[in-house]
Amino acid sequence: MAVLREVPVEAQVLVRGEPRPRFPLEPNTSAGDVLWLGPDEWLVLGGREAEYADAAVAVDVSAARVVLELAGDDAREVLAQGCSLDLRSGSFGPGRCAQTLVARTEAILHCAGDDAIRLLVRPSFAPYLRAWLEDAIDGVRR
Amino acid sequence: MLIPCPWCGERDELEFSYGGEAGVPYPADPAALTDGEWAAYLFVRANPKGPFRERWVHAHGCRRWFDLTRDTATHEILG
Amino acid sequence: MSEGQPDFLWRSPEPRRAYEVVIVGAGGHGLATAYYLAREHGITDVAVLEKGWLAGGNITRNTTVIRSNYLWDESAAIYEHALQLWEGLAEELDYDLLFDQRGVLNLAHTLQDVRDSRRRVYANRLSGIDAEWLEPEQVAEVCPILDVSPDVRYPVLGATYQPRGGIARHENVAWGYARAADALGVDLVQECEVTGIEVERGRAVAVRTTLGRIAAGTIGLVAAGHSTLLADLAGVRLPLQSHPLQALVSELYEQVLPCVVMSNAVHVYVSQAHKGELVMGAGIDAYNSYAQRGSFHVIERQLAAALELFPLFASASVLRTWGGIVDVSPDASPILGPTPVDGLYVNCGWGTGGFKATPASGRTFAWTLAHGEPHALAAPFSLDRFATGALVDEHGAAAVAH
Amino acid sequence: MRFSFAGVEYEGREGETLAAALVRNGVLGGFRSPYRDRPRGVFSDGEEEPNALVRVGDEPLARATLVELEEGLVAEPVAGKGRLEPPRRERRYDSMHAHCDVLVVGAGPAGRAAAAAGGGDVILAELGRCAPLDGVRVLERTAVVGLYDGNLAVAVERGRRLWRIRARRIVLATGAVERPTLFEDNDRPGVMLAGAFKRYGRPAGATPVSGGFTPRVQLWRQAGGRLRWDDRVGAPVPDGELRAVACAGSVTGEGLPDAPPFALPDGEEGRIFVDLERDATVADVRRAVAAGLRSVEHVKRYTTIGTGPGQGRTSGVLATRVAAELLGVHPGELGTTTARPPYLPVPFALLAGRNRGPLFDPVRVTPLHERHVELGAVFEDVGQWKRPRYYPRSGEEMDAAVLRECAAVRERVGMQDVSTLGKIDVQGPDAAELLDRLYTNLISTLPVGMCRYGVMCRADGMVFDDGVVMRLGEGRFLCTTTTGNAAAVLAWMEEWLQTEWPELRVWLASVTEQWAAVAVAGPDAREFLQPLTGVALDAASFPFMAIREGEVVGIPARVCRVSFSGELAFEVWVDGRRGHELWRALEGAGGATPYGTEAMHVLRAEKAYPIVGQDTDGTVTPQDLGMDWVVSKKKGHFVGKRSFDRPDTSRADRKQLVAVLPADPDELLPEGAQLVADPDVPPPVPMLGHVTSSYRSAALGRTFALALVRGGRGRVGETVHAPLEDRVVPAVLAEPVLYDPEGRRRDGRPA
Repeated sequence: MAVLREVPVEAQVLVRGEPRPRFPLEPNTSAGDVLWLGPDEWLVLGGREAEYADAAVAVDVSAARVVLELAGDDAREVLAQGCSLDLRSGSFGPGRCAQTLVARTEAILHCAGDDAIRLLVRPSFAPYLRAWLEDAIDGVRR
Repeated sequence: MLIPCPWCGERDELEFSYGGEAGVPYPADPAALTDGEWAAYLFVRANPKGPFRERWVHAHGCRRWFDLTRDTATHEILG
Repeated sequence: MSEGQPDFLWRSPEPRRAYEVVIVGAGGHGLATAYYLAREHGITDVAVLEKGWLAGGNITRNTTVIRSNYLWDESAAIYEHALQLWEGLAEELDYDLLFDQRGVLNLAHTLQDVRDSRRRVYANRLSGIDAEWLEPEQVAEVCPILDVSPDVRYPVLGATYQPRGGIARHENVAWGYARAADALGVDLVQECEVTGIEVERGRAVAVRTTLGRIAAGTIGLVAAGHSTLLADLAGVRLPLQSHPLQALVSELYEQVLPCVVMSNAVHVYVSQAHKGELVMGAGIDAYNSYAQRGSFHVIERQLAAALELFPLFASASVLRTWGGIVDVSPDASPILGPTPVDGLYVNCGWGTGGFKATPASGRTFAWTLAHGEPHALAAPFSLDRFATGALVDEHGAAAVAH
Repeated sequence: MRFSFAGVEYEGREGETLAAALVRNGVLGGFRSPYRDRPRGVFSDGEEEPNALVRVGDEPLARATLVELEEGLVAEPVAGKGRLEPPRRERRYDSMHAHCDVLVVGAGPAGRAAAAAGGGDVILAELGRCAPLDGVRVLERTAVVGLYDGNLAVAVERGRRLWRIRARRIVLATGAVERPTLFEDNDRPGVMLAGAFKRYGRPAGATPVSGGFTPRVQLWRQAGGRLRWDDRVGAPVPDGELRAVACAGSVTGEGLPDAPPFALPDGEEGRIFVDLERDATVADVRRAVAAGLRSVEHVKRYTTIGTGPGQGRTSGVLATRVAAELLGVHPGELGTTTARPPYLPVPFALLAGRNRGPLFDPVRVTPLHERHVELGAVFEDVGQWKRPRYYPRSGEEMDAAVLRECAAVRERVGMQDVSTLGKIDVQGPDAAELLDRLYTNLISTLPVGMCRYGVMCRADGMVFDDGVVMRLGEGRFLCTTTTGNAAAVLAWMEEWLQTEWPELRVWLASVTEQWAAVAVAGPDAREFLQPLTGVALDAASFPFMAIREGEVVGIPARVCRVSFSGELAFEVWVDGRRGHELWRALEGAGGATPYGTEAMHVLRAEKAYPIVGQDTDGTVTPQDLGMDWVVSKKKGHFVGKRSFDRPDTSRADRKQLVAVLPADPDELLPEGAQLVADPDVPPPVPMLGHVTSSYRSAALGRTFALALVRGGRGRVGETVHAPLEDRVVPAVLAEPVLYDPEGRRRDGRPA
């Protein structure tokens, strides 16, 4: 049964420009805590602006998103209620990430493990998204 | 529709915003244009029935703009 | 069930080789134009050419809302002229149009909605249009099934009300004009697609069609979503884009909705037809299209919004959805008048406002074709306003363009 | 199993439909026709049922042939029209997205064969019950109701779950539906389709009829497939091919029996029914043809055939054949009508899903929201945000609260949550160049550590947004936007950058929610804030429009000296996660009055600072707002500049922003009121403009308004009239800045 919780992430930094060593180059994938967001754009979970002073651009976005985690063997089914992405494990397995819509808000999805999907969402939308997902968990349970 | 983002692949149209006709550049020297020419830039765009080169942006995804050709009579995406 | 329909509607003549006036497009506006040309200007040497079947486009795909409470003076004037014509139209055409002035509510959900709405009411009243501002409890009196409680996501903060607004039966309107025009001698030619417009020394002289060349003294293009395709044939570029506009009807229910309700903020406009179906319009799809269909999520969004306003609709079911092709202009106002090609006139760009304008559109366009210069009510809607900047910006100002 | 129909109790069986149970109990009638009130009975055993409509529970219009019996089920016959009533129990609906390689619609022999053939992930959707199939995901009691672009199938499972299925390939094995035949009184109870008659066990007293079979081509048509008339089956069948949709089984016409020969029967044509749902007869079709109609679409509209709940499932082909016969043409020449979704009626509530009530639309809140709630704030919807409008004290009405909050800012100090302002990080060597092209004023001359007010226009020259631009470094800026426009402005900047000027080395990022921000405003702002921060706040160290970094109440902060009230003011920005802590500490320091958007609106209006979207409406230029100073004369071009030279945009008598002072200082003009020169002329009364903002002012001791008035700046001093519902209010036009026009309060309490 899916469980929703918030995962504390101390710092986040958005890095733009040329890719750096260990940054993922394939779209919609992650390498460790670095998420591909665009052809010249990455989000480093745990990273700090000062560490990327030599990048074209680095922006501290530590407070700009909260991280929710939906875990459990029916996590994908819960999420599929509000997300048009192909969430089958063959398409969205560990190491995949995607920016998309969940219900009526933007989110970055990150497959953190076989049965755990993280949702990075703007804090102002987080209460709404949590409520929506809790309702969806309830819906799948019935 | 499924819109092919050049970076993220096919995604549901809900993730995109539309930008109308592609290939209409901002005039190099707007001041040199007549009012009519300026109005044509501001307001007049092609509106064909059939293949149409148009702009989209993956607004809720990677935020990149791109062009594609779509048939406005059938919604088929031609590339 | 064919009660209420007349025993005879129109002939199906072969087109002649030349007409004084050729109107392209046998929708509501084209048919109305032909009728008023014949009726008010004595010009009966007229053909209306239709590529498909008569009244098969937007005239029977719209949600039949009629109102005149537009924001800008220029819009209010032409839509109010239409409403006054509507009030005598069934009698004039001797056709039951099921025109029903059950009133139109435009809901306000935010403080800015309230400002915009009251601005429109004050302007309408000065223009001589019946318009009222209603507080939420008054809204509930007009429409008891509307949820006006303050604890919903976007509470109803009030509404503008136009008692003279209402609905009519769309195909009866088109058929009424068609029958009357036919009776006055106008040739209604169906399955006759215009494939070219001949321009000689800056003047349009004929149309080429799938049924042959037809010479014309004056040509009026009245083709809604297909207007740019036709104008392109004469080298005239129009500032219009064609988009899907979807609508839907429910199954049939006993009457529950006493008026038309429109809500721009939550994207609903709904009325209940005489037969009992709820008729609802949805939003315009963002992309260009001639496919007469739109995207599913637009319908979903629409129904969610409807249930916020009308909890009673929870058990209603959608019977049919469809799409029209709306010709959207940069300022959400029509283009009505001459073009840079002599003898070639356009009447288009009505976007979502076309049905309610039908009588005034036809009448002022007929006047324009007959006199070779714009009717006073049509003059603000000239093509050259886009160059001067004198737009009549209905979406910029009121954002209530349906 | 007991059930009741029309008030009579019957015995039913597990797994039986209501229609089957009625027929088995000998009930062949029991229904009425909608318009002519003729007796009717169960006619079919499927979704095509035209007669047997019932109200069951909260469902106002169910087909008895699709209602599964339950113990104690209560059904009432319905004659065409349902009655909408408040639901007795709230049903929950949900939705599901699915992706597969093959979707098969229909689990008859052809459908099961197609599903069994595999080809990856396969979903098999069947309207009725369906046995499991190895390696196939079976959705039974699931109706595929719509096919949309991009191979999106929309399906309804058990009436309560909406599926959106993206399939690479779709196989339509939808079968065929039996057609009725034409004869006098062919609508009477007991007449039923031959297949149903057989499946109902040949009920005594019933009459089977069959006019052949009509392939269920609706989904094929929705997918854009063509049809051709098939003389053998006497109906249209799929023609040609589609890229990703195929038909299998009897929907193609193959395997269907030959249709019986068709001829118009003898008898009274007004009693030979073509469409049972519409009570439409051969006589109606004959009238339509006699009226001159030649197109099947016209005949359908004239007679209303095919517009009922069944959408012509049983009547459409019949009507075409009758019309063709009367017109003396081949039915294939008449064309076919379009099939539109949904294939079966879909409840509104199912389409709305869980996006209802509190989940209808996201509510966005700032990090300080909980505290605003505790303080008793009344909220205003601004886009999706909830913003405190005012903070009433016990027993206080809005007017009193707003006057109190305004007075606090003008006389002492107030604090406001301004976290909702959009914030865009703009970085790169060409950042200044990009902003010069997008704002009407010069940004590149802004020194590092300073900020500047800026306006953006659309290419048509009309004001689009405004905000403050901060220069944080040589190549680093932070632009603020209005609350409602944050996403639109970022999208606008990206569009220009990516599509017009990709050569510029600039990168944009939304940092709206990175920061929580509190404005501290009022003549005592410095005295209030100085003890809480190490940043020197005196005017010499911290000039107007400067930016300082430091700590406030121990939290790392960026402090900006910007003011939206004309008073000395500091905006304190901190990490969004510490916003609540900042606010509580400021509150705890004592002396600062929380104020909401309404007080902020009053204060800015006293200074004639416009609010985009309230004092502008998409038809207003910066010059119209009296802000010529924000339009650079030096820059070669910026977006919108060319439009200012158009004839209409350069007219002298455009509507311009001015102040309006009602003659009676207690008279509050309604926002939206129109202004006229002469209220006594009959309609249409020429209008000069309208009131955009209107307030009671504590500082002015009177009411005032802002208005957009034709040639307004040239009319200052003139009296105009606002005709209201019940009276006409005279008012004088004034220069727009009513409070402290010299700007003496900007640096604090004037000496």
